Amino acid sequence: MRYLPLTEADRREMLAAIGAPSVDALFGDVPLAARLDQPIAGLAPHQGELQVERALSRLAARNVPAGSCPSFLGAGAYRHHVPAAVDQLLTRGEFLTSYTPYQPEVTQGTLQYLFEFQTQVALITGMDVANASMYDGATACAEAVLMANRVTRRNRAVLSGGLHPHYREVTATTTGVLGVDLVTLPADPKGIEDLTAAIDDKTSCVVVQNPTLFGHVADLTPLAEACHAKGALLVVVVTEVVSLGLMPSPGSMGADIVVAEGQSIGNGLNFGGPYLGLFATRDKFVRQLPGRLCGETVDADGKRGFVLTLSTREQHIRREKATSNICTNSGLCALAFTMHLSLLGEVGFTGLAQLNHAKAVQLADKLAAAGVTVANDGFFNEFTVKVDGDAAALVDRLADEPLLAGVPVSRFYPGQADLAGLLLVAVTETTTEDDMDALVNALKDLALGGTK
Amino acid sequence: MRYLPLTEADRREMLAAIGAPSVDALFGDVPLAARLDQPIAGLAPHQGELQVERALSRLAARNVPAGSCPSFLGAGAYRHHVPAAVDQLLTRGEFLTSYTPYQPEVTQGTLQYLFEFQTQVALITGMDVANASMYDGATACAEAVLMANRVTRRNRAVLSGGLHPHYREVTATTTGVLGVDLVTLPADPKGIEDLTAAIDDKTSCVVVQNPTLFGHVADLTPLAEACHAKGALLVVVVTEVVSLGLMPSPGSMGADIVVAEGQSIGNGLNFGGPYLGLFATRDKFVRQLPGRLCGETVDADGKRGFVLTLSTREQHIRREKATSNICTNSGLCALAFTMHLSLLGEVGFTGLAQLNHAKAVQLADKLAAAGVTVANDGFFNEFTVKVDGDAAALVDRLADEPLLAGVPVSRFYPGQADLAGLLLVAVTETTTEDDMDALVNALKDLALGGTK
Amino acid sequence: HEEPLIFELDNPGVTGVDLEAAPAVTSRLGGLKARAGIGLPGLSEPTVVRHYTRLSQKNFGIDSTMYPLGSCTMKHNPRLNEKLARLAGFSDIHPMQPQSTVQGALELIDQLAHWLKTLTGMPAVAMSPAAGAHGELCGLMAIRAALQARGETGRTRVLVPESAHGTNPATAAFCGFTVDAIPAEANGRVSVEAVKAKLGPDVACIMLTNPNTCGLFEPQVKEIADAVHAAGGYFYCDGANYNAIVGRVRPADLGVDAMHINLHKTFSTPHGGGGPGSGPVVLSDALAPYAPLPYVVHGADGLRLVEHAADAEGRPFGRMKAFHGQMGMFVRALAYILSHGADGLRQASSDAVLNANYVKARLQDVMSVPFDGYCMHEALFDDRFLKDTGVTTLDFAKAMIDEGFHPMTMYFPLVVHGAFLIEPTETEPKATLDQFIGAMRHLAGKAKAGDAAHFLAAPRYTPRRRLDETGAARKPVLRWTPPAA
Amino acid sequence: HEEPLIFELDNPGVTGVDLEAAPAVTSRLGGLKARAGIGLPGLSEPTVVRHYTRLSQKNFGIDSTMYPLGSCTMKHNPRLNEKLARLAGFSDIHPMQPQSTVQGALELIDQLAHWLKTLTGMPAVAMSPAAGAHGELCGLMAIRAALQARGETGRTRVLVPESAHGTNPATAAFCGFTVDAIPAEANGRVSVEAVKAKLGPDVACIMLTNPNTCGLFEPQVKEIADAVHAAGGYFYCDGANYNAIVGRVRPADLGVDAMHINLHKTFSTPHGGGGPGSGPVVLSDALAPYAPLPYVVHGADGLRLVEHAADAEGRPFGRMKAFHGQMGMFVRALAYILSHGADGLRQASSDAVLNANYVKARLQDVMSVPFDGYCMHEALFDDRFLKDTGVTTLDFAKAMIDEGFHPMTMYFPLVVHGAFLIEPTETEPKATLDQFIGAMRHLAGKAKAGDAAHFLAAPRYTPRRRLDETGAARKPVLRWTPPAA
Repeated sequence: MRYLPLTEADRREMLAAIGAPSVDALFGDVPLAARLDQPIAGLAPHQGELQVERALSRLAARNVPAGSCPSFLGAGAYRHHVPAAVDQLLTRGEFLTSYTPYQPEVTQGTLQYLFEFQTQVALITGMDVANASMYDGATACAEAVLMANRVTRRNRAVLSGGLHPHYREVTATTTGVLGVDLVTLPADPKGIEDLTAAIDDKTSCVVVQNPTLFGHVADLTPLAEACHAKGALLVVVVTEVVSLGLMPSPGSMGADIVVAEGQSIGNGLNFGGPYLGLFATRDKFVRQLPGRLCGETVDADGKRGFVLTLSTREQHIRREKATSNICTNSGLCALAFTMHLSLLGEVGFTGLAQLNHAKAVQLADKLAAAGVTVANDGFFNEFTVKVDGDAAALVDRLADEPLLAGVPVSRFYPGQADLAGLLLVAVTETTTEDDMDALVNALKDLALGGTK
Repeated sequence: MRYLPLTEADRREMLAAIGAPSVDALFGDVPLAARLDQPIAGLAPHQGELQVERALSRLAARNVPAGSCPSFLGAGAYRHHVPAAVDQLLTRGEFLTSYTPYQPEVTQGTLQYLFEFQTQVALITGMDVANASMYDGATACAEAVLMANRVTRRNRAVLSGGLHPHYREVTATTTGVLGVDLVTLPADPKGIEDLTAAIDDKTSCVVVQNPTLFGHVADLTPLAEACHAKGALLVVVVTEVVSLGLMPSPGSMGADIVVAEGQSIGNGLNFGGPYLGLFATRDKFVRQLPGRLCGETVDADGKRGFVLTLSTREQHIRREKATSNICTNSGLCALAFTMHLSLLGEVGFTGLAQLNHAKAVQLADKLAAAGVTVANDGFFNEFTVKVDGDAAALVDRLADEPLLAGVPVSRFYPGQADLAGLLLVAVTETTTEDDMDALVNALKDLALGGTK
Repeated sequence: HEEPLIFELDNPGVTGVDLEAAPAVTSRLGGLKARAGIGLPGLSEPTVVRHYTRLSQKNFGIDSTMYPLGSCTMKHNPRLNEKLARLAGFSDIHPMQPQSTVQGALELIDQLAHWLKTLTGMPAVAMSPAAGAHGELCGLMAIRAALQARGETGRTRVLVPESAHGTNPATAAFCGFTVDAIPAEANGRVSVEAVKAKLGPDVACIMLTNPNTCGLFEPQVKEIADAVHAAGGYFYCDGANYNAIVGRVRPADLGVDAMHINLHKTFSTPHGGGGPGSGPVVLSDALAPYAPLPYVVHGADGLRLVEHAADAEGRPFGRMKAFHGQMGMFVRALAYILSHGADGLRQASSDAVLNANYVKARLQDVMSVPFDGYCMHEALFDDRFLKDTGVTTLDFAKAMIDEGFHPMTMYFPLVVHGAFLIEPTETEPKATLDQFIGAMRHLAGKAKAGDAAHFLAAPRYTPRRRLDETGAARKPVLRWTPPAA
Repeated sequence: HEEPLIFELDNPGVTGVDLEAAPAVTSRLGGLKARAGIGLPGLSEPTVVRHYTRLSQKNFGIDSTMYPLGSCTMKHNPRLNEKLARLAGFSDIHPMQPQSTVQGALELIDQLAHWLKTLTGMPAVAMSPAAGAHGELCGLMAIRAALQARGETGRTRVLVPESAHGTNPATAAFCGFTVDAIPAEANGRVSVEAVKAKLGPDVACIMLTNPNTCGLFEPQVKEIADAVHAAGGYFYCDGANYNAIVGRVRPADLGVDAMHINLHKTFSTPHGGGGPGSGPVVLSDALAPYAPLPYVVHGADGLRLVEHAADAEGRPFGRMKAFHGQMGMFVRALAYILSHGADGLRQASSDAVLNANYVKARLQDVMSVPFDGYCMHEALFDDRFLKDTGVTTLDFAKAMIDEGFHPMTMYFPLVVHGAFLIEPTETEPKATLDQFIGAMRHLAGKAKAGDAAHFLAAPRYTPRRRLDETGAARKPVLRWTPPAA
């Protein structure tokens, strides 16, 4: 067994040193009735790499990788090109097999990249500070509502109808047990909802996504002003973090808390996980932040160094009074993010955003030229297309080609007839003109009433 | 341009420090007529990772990977399973981007693995010492003949008809320019040649491969004795190094020099390169060895350490009197080899050899049962199959399925009618029973006179 | 040598990524003005590669040395698993792809779920929680949902032993419960009497870690489970230490209602400097109906994801995470399970326990052992052996670094003074344990011999010596800012 | 911390590889007895991973620091290229597969050949040589074959400048020629007069490195080529320094007949601790017919490998290597060429030359420069500035290690005393050059200030201090042997 370095001779020698008659004796505290003596039912004995690789490769082969065909899937997860250096550096054992940096003298590598990561997140969101990551954008969103409640000592949160429904559900699940009053606006496919009307004196925060699920983009400044006028916080959700390279930062528009899904930078699709929740806020709220924080300090020789800090907010010190129960976070995903963003730099990050947007405009123009209705006026790299009939059925049919045409809105809102014809279509730098033409042709046939 | 860190501002500042008006001025020694001012014809400007990856992936997709279908190709290159740890460790920058360890204080990592590698090669070949690698088995073979000439001060080498024809050709090319008298025996598909008869008092060495190109295995002891009786050396060539886990070592049978292709351990097929020449010999010949050697020593504090040694044999010191002109060798392939062999260990290496042999026997039995003629009595993991008609045409036809049925002998010996029906078939631990059945079925049809 | 921050390496205009030229189009940002001047530094690929290579060299990992962090289970991370997680068929599939195009992924989730259920003897498992603490939250939400379904909304108290991980009380509070601590017995265990004394009609559940954080198997676990059940409560088991008993004990046989499994601990997905983890929660029949969305079911056309409550058979309490869970960790965990197989999983637990007992046996004469008897996968010591030496557990830990080892977990569990919690794991060879034992004995001897100075000056050979954590918290500097001009 | 040899980590019976059970068959080893007792050590995967991780930590690489080894061209190795070389379509194809199944591989070779020919202006290229020295051998064999075809077997003398790499004379001898050295001029160049003085009817060729090993472009290269040609000889150009002029000068325009290209230097395939390299040789019309087997041609059914002389159009001189060349390096080199593109290749050469001149300019006042004027991609210094300091070039090199840099190439070329040959390459940023320059100035100052002790004690912070190379050679220990019982 390749992972187990002890021999039978070692085991005998060690048992002798322990003074135990057998390994079974070491398990003497286990109630007799609970001792498992037969092997695990149905599980084969240990297997070699070749056999395990074959078994898992067979499963992998039964999926259609998004990169193997034209793909327009987005809705909170985006297929971007990650430079090869990222994964090769990420898998260095000193990063991969290290733990949470509780012993800072031997984890300055991890701590320094977390400090750099926090700074990058603060810069792109336009905020003062960021934490060292959350599980994903949706859990970060839920934590943001809880934090807004702590800050404002209020208990009512307003969720936009442009918010990703999974984020809404996770927020509802997480805050529901604490009795938070959630005001959830209906789906807003046209990007016309009026959130200001929903703010009252009990409102702790308004949660708004930009671009929205449907791809609409907005200047959030008036909303921020409306929030602040009532003593509420503005929580801005970003599910496509690349948009921050082109759109005005949430901070510049008045956001108090920004949460985002960081997967787009450095991280693959991975069928939904592991992903990377970003969480940024204003300096004045820092002691209400959930999750780990890395801070700068000096060592015994006066040299700059980094440590985990403000841990009195955290569960391992504060126990039931912690700001969150989060412990393990998304460290390695944060490393991938910060490495990719370091490679991009100012020129690359803004260029990537421009390229994504320009390609999306190109596709929207092609669709419009083909007679397909694009519902959006403004958008970043994703927009809503209206098709005749059932978008989900269309997507399923095109999947056989294979062509991954986008995410039907009905997958989030089943049974809502007014949304059944809506398709979310995302474009990234990986989308080619051939890909676009394939989609345009598929949708044009429909728009013109043709059949395939 | 992602690999170039200078900005235009940097360049201006640096030119100012140099006192040069322009970069062009630095190239002032280039004759005017030879200065290239137009861009390189037909070459596009710099491209991103995504674009380059697409271009090369398109080329890759036009090949049939051996692992994607049943494959029985051998004849000097073998598809074995390389544990995943090998490549992940190999790509650590401290290994990958290091140079020849000329500064031993900062390359003890490279030097220690070379020392371990040399020991492993000596152990598996049954020899006293080994060098730090050659380009591949064929060039090592040529170097062995030259070394035997230096040792014996003779100039006549006898090459077995079981020797891989490419090794014979490389040896002929390399030694031909030096006027070495090569006695080359005809192809020996039955493994019955008598080499002893070819040895005379002028013979520096006999070069014999075990197993032979045709898969035959032999006890080389009598041949070694015959060589030594005439003052000649026995050079043993091993193209499938896994065989050394099961077959008696060349050293134990009296070899004076052992050269081998090390690709099977740790290294992929790579369409023929880079590969790894192994070179081992007796202690007494060590100062005649070609190539780099790593040796043990102590540092200023008396601690054990490693250095490149006996470099007075080498070109950078000895210039035209060097034992070889080799400089860059196969360091990284040697690292892959030594890592894989460390993972295997005694149990794994002998077990791997047994598994290869047992599977080959299984296929031979299946073929025989199906009425297909296997030419070999004894073999390791490769043997010769006789088919009716043209083996090359058969292989080409089966390639369309795809099934890579083996290497037709005619690819090495075109135009020899007596060899046209011979097919070399290799089996490794990666061969499944389904693979075997596919080959048996394909050949059975032929053996029974059927058509497909 | 010093490595600057990426911001200090900035060379404006340089980039490590080349992009194709954007097509010429008219921007459609809905009237928003394009952003400029974010402040990200410009670095070429060579500079980036060197930066992170150098940073990594300032870290210890399992790959570089023994890392006996108790409760964290720093065992070897098999490299095959990294390779398999990167197969395009797993890493390059979108969570919202049509389900017909991800049947292999759904089957992988289903297979892993099957083995988690089989190993624990439990009938159901919720796969989506992202880490251990997230799994705890999932378990407590399922309990809360079950209580609500029973109409027992008055059950708001959760019993948590003093020795528990901090996540337990934090999770209970995060889930709206009040926390009631159960004191530890003198022998490091939780007694059924102590539990019974706390039970009542307002108790929702007990959160019990087993093996517990002292590295001991709770001998009365079944009696405790029965008592809690009899009182109408549920038994949430913190599965952080499940790795000690895989293949030897099925939690179902101990009366567990819910238990999270840290895939990153038990099945060795890499810890990655603090995550990502994965914390599936196995559930009893009583809790299974409340498992969160989404989950995989066998349908007529193959496997299917249930994504909406309306499609669910049970009464899912909600959704934990944007998508379906930590797929990348699932691949690794399944590869681990198949690689070890039935014999290997049991052997791994056995060797983990053997290694810990060996360390304990070889150190107990020079260090102080708070609790007698065999331990499970962790050996716990306290700081009595350092009494009057002027050396603290922290000092001792820093001196271990100079011996080439990562320190053990210190000052946890809270129930012993100055705890040393040492978890060698099954992947350390005896030779390494012997070196470690030698170093620990050497240090214990040094401390007792009065050489406190040796400890106070440690660590000496690290990129940084001891860091001022108090100063860091007093005036937090949480990001780089450009130096004033 | 010390890392034992794998043999010292042996735990007999342990293995890091699990294999399926072998089918039960009767062995057919032709009467040979199965081997036993090889003596390989047994290590688990965790132990192996840690061993090589720790060994790697004892190395410097480009990834860890500036590595200005003159003539070796230690530039950044792009990571994309590593990824692409591992695509199954390149890494998992067998050299003897039917050619219909490897058309993409043949096209890759053909494309790379096209760019090598285009960049150099040469009509042909032999792709199979495995490294620079192997390429030299290929070139000289082609020359030998051409001479034989001309019936001029009496041309046995090869002219090699004193400043040449050691491989040049070694190769010439290895190819059966005698070597005749051309002295260097005082300005570090080879003069056409010196060459003419050596020419004669027995001269087969000149082997000239350009840019030469002093880092200088040979201004009379064309005149030398013409003179050699006029005398009936060929011009072999050692292309080790071709990286200085890619996109700026085509060797064909200098009269070159054959030149190897170190793909690992010019196109940055990784040096890997000493290889593998790849050394394709571009050939003039005069030599093209003699290119070795195998090679790719365009046929009716696509691309085709010519593997036998009988199928060849020309008169191939033989075969250099078992198969078709270093495919893995070809993939990386083509990726490098396409990534850089026409603008990037020229910019890379320009920046390499600029960086070297910057280093030279900033150090020339404190070190001693043997040859005036601009250099190409390498800055050469001699040890006159160390006169009477008690510090040698070697001592200085070791002190550079303590400053965090890999030393430059020392004592080469042989034509200057105590040479420092510094090649920064184009992938070092100015900030790093400035640090390097600062460190060199600091050391030069220290040496001149009389602090020889600082140098003699260097390096101080490495895993090993200076090693006894003389002792190693006097009584060679080239392998581990078990300690006597």
